[in-house]
Amino acid sequence: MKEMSKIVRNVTNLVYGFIIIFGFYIIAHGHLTPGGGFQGGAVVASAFALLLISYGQLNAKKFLNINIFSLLESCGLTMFIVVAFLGLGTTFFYNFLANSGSWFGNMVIPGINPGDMNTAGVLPLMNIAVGLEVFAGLGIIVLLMADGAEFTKKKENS
Amino acid sequence: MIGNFPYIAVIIFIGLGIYTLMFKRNLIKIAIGICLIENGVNLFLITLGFRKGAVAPIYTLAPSGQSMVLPTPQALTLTSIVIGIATTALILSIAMMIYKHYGTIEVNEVRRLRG
Amino acid sequence: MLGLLETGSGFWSAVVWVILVLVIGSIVYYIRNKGEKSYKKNTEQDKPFISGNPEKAKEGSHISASHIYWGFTEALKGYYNPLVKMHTGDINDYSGWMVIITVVILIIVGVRG
Amino acid sequence: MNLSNHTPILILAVPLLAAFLIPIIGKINKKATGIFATLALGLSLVLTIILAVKILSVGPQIYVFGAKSSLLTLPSGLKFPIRIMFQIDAMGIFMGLITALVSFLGAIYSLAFIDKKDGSDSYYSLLLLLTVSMFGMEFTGDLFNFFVFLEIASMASVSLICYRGTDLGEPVEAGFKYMVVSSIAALMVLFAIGIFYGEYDVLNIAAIASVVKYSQLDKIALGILVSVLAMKAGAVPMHMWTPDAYSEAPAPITMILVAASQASLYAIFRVVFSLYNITLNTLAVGWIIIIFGLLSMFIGVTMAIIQKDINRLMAYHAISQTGYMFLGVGVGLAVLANPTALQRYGITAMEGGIFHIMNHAMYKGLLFLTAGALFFRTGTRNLDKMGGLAHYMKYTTIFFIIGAAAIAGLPPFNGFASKLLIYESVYKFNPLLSIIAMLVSILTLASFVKVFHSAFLGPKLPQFKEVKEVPRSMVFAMAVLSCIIIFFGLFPDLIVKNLVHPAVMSLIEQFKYTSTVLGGM
Repeated sequence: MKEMSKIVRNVTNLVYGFIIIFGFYIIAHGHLTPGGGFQGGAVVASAFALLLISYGQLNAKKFLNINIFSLLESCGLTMFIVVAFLGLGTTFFYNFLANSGSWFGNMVIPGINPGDMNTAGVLPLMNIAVGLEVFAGLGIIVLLMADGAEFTKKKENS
Repeated sequence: MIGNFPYIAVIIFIGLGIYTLMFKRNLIKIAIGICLIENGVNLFLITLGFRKGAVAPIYTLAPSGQSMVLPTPQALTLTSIVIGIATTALILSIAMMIYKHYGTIEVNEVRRLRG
Repeated sequence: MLGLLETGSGFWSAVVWVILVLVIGSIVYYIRNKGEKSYKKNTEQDKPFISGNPEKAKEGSHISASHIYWGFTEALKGYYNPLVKMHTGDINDYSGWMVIITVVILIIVGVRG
Repeated sequence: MNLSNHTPILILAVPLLAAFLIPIIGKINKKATGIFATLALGLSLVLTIILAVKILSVGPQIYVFGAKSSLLTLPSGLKFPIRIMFQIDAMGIFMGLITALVSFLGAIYSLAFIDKKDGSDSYYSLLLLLTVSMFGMEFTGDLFNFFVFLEIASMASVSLICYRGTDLGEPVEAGFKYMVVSSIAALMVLFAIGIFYGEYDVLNIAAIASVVKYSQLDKIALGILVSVLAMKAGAVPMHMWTPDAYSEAPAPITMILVAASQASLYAIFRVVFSLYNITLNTLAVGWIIIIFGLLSMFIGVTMAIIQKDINRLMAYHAISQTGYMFLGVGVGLAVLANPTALQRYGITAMEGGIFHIMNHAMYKGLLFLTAGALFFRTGTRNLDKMGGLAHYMKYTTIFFIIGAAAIAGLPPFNGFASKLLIYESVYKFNPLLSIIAMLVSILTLASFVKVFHSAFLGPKLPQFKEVKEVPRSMVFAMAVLSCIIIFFGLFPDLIVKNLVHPAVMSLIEQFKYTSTVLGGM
C-alpha cells in the first residue's frame, strides 16, 4: 500500500485525533448512552485504519507498533477478568461497586434525567477494559491484513 | 401483516446466504455468504424483541402506563455482532493465507485434502 | 466382586479374564516346554524356508501400507469408488450435505410428529 | 469469601486469566508460557475433580453470575429465571472431567512437541481458550451462552489448526473448511435459539424445558439443532471436515478437538433429553440418531481402511467411534417413552454410549499422540514411507498397541467394556444393529493391524537411522493415558456405577434438571 496524496494526509492529520477522542467518549459513557467498550474501541481502531491507508503501511509501521498493541490487548483482557474476579466475594462478575458510594458508586436517580457518570459500579471499568482490548485487537487485525495484502499484491505482480 | 415483513427478510437473507455457500465457488464469496446468514439471524433476533407500543429499555423505572421492551434480544444481537466481526476477520485472513500458499481462491483448486 | 460389570443379560469382569489368561497362558507355556528340544538359536534352523529359494534382502521385504488389503478394496470396488468420489474436499459440498440432512430431518420430524 | 462455593467458575476463570496473562509473560520469557499454561490447566483439573466429588455426593450445582439468585422477582410476584448461570449435573461434570484431563495432557505433550518459534505464546493462549470454551459448553445453563462458547471454541480451534500454516498450505485449507462449517453450525444454533426465545421468552434451558410444547416451531428448532450439532460432532454424511481438520492440526490439538466435537455431541443429548425429553416423538428422533450412528460407524471405518495418511486414518476412526455413541444413546432415546423397555435395556445402552465417550476420548487421544510422536521423529504422516519404527521407538510402540487394542474392543481394555454394554443391550432392541456394530469393530481391528504392520513392524529402514524415542514430556502424556485405559478396562464397573450411571440418570430424569433451577417457583 503506497501513501496517498498530500490532501488525504493533511485531512487525516486534522481528524484522526478527534476520531480517537470520540471513540474514548463512547467508551467512557458506555453505561449512560448507546455504545460501550466494543463500539468505542471500533471507532478508535477506525482512526488507526485511516492512518494506515493514508500514510501507507510502511510509514504507518513507524508509529503503529504491533507489539505495543498486543501488550495493550493483553492488559485490557486481564483487567476485565480481574474486575470479574474482584466480585468473587459474592459471585463472579458481581457488581460490587454499584451503590457503594465509592468509585462509580452513586445511586441511580429514577426518572428522566441527564445521567450521572459516577454510577453503575464496575460497568465503566469493564467498558474501559473492553475498549482497550478492542481497539488494540482491531488495530492488530488491520495492520496484519495490510501486511497480507501487500504480500498478495507482490505475488500478483511477479 | 406488515409486522411480518422482517421475518420474510430474514428468510431471504438466510436463503441467499445458504445459496451462496452451496453454489458460489469463490472463498471470498463464501465469507460473504456467512455474513449474510449472520445478518439474517441478527435481524431475526432483533425483530423478536419488538413489542407494539413499548418504549426503549433506557429508564431505571418504566413510565407508568407504558411497557418497556426486554433488552435481552438487543444484548444477544450485540454479542452476536461482535462474534460475527471476529469470525469474518478470521475467515478473511485465512482466505488471504490460502491465496498466499495456493495462489488462488477458487474452491475447485483449494482441495488438496480429500478422499 | 471387584470388576463385575452388569450388562443386562450377563456380566463382564476383566479381572477374572486376566486371571484366566494367566492360567491358560501358564498351561500353554508348560506344554510348549515339553516340545522339541533339538532347536538351537543362530544355526540353520533359524532361516526361513521359501521353497528352497534364497531369502530376499531385509530392506526390500517390507510391505507398505497401500499394498495391505489390496484384495479387499479390489473386491469392494463397486462400494469404494462412489464413496471416495463423494469425498470431494469441496467446501460447497460440505454445506450442501448439511442442508440436505437438515431438510430430511425436518421432513421426518414434521411427518412423524 | 468461601472459595469452595466458587469451584464451578474457578474451573473456567483460572485458565481464562492464564490465557490473557500469557502474551505478557511471553514478552518476558518465551519458555515460561508452556509451563504456566500447564499449571493453570492442572489447577483446573484439580478443581474439576473436587467439583465432581461434590456433585456426585450432593447433587446438581448451580452457579449464578453477577447476582445472588438466579431468579428475578418482579413486583407482581412473578419469578423469572433471567440470569446467566452455570448448571452442572452429573452429565456435565462427566464431560468436564474428560475436557480437563485431555487438555491438561495436551498441554504437557505440547511442551516438547511445539517448538519455541514465534507465536508459541499465542498457541498456549488459544489452547487455554479452547479448553475454557469446552468447559463453558458443558457447564452452561442457558442456550445463548452455549452459542457464545461454541463460537469461541470454533475460533480457537481454527486458529490452532492453522498453527503450522505459515509454512504449509494444507493446514490453512483445513482451517478454512472447519471455520465455514462451524460458523454455519453456530449461526443455525443461534437461529434455533431465536425460535425458542420468540416462543417462550426465556433462554434458560431448564425454564424452556418446563414449558416446551413441541409445536411446529419447536420441531423446526429440533431439526436444525440436531443436524448442525451432529455436523459439529462429525456424523456421516456431514463428516467431511473431520479428516481434514484432525489430520492437519498439531497432535495435541487433535486430541483436544476430539473432546471438542464430543462437547457438541453432549449438546445434542442435552437438547433431546433435557430440553424436549418425552414431549417429542422419541421413536422417530431416536431412529434418526441411530441412523446417524449406523452410517457414521460403517462409512467411517470402511473409509479408514483405505487411507494412507496415518492421521486421516485415525480421524475416520474417530467418526466411526462417534457412531457407537450415537447408537447407544439413540437406542436409549428410542425407548425413552416406554418405561419397561427403558429399564430392560435402554439404560444399559445409554450407559454404553456415554461410557464410550470417555473411553473414546482416552484411546483416540492416545492414538493421535502416538501418530504425533511418529510425525515428530520421522517428519512424515504417510504410512507408505514408514516401517520398522518399533526398533527405535519402544515406548511409543507399546502405547500404540494399547490404544489400538482399546479402540478395536479387545479385552481387557476399556473399549471392550463399553462396546459390550452397547452390543448386549442394542441386541434386545434390534439384533441387526448389534451385528453391524460388531462387524465395524472387526474392521477397526483390521485397519489398525494395517497401521501397526506398516509403521512399526518390518526390517529397519535406512532412512530412519537417526530416529530415537520422543522426549520425556510426550512419553509422560501418553503413559498417563495408557494407565487410564488399562484402569478403566480392568475396573469398568467402578466407572459405570459412580460416573456413568448418574450421568445417564441425569439425562433421563428431566424433572430433576428443571427443578434444580426452578425449585423456588
